[in-house]
Amino acid sequence: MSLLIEWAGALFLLAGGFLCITGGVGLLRMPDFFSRVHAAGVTETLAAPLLLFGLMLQMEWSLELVKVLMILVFVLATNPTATQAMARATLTGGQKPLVDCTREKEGESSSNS
Amino acid sequence: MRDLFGVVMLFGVYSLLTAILFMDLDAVDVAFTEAAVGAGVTTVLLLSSLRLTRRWEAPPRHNPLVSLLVVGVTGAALVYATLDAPLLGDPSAPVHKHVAPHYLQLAAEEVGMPNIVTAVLASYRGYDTFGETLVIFTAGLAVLLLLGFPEARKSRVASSAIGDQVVLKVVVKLLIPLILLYALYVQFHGDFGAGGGFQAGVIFATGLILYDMVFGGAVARGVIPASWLPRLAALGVLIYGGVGLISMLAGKPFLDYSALSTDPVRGQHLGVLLVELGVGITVFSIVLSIFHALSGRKPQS
Amino acid sequence: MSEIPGLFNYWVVVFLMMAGFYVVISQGNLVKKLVGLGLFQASVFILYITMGNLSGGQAPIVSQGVFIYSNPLPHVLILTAIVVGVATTAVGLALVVRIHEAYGTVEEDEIHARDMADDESLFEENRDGEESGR
Amino acid sequence: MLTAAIIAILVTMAMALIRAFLGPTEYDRMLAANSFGTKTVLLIALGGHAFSWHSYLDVALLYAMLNFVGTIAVMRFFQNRKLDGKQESGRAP
Repeated sequence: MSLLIEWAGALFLLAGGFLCITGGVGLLRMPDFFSRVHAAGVTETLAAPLLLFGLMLQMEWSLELVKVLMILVFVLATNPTATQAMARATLTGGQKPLVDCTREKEGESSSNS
Repeated sequence: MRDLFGVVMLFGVYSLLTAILFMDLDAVDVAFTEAAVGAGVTTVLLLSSLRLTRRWEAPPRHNPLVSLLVVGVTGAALVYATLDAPLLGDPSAPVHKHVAPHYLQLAAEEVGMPNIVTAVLASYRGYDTFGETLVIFTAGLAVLLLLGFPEARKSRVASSAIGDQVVLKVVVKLLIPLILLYALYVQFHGDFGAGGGFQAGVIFATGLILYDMVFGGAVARGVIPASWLPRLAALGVLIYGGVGLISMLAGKPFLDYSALSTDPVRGQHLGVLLVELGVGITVFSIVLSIFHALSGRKPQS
Repeated sequence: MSEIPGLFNYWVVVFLMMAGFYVVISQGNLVKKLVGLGLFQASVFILYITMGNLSGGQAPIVSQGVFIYSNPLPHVLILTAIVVGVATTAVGLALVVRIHEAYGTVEEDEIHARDMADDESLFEENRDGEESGR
Repeated sequence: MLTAAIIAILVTMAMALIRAFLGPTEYDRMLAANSFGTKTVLLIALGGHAFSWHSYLDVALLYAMLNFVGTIAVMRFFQNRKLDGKQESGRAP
């Protein structure tokens, strides 16, 4: 059982780290703001809970665990909100998403991240 | 960088890095303070004053060579001076020789709290901290005198809330009680873990600043009227000084808390709690009134 | 990181300090000068905290099984200094705002130029007054 | 595994820092700063566990709360600038 928990923790941490780097690359390499906000927002929203959950699996049962859970809840609540609000502020601030000739609504996909 | 907004953002990132460094150097309390101050308040204050002034910087007119030369010479002199300095983490450095071992050994028995930083802050170095609190109080008064007391300012920028962002409002509404609760935890848990009056005051003020920013100044002013804030700040200083005076009345030196109770350790504990409360109230009201003063002012074209 | 030997930490501090110093003396914008001052301040904080660090030490919160603690005294000084630093920065910002209201600019050169112009016009007025008085 | 995760976070922090530095628009800087803040929370949580810092979770929790405030402040700055601009142009004497 403990081996299983350890393996699961390691798996979560690895997946979180991978997503984290993906988000970073997206933040750095994407062409315009809205795709960047999409990359950063989506990956962070998943990466942070994965990493924190992996950390929780590695820790012993104590008060600290509850604190990590609270951090998890906070990150999960604030991060998507901040991303959404930023995307909206940018859209109202006059920036328009970079679109191809097919006029898709790409701003929408970032605002529900 | 000509854009001062970018400068402010990078300064915030710098503060985050500093806090991580402090964590690594075993200074939890300092990292905590840096976190409380650097993440929210500094950015908010810099941005509010940026709103009142100009965002873009004029291109430089001087040759930077002279200042570079001055900086280079000073830096070289300082590096030369460090060659005699003790190595990092050296236990025989003079810093660790004088009073610090005394604090480390005796704080737990004399003051009766595990967090030595709080013990030193509020009890052994009570005079210093009283002075620092007064400095903060004076700085807050200076800002208010420069920018006008809140009562004198009738008109205000109509509505400065963040438009109609429903998601944001709901999340912030859930978040603010938790921030305020956490501030209280930090305030009263300071003797056992990291925290204390300074941090708690800043966090509490940050929670109300968040409320002000999202729901607009008029609503936030309904919670704590701006005219109360200078009085609250004075009250905090009064609590601090009053504790000192009580110990004087009991025949002990100023700010010697062992006079507060029959048991000296319990007296110390009570004194530290009261003093931290005073510090917290002062810091909270000063930070909040500085924010009101800066954000309530109308920019001039 | 405490196993990195030597004076490395001081050099980092000196570099940061000089960066702040450079911003303060070479930039004309008053807000930027304040940010530079903040940079300088932070480098002093780092200097104090590194001085208080002990190799193999723990945070100065008494707990069981720990015998080496970092020096709490620099922590106390810096803890209060950070909050005081914010308060003093706020005073500086308030001054900058007032300067902007009075002069319409926050650039040092322009303020200086306006001061000089004001002085000269005052001087002219005085001289005119004296001449007409004779 | 903790080490791998910490290295991943550090790499991401470096990338966010580069973005904050380059950032063609102000919004990019805001996004990068926010992302950097989240990474700081994660780094303090994981690093604190790895190096057994004292009460690191308090600091991480505080950052998780306050990182948000900075972002809101920036957005209000944009909003206010727009509002002020309108008022000034409407009321200019």
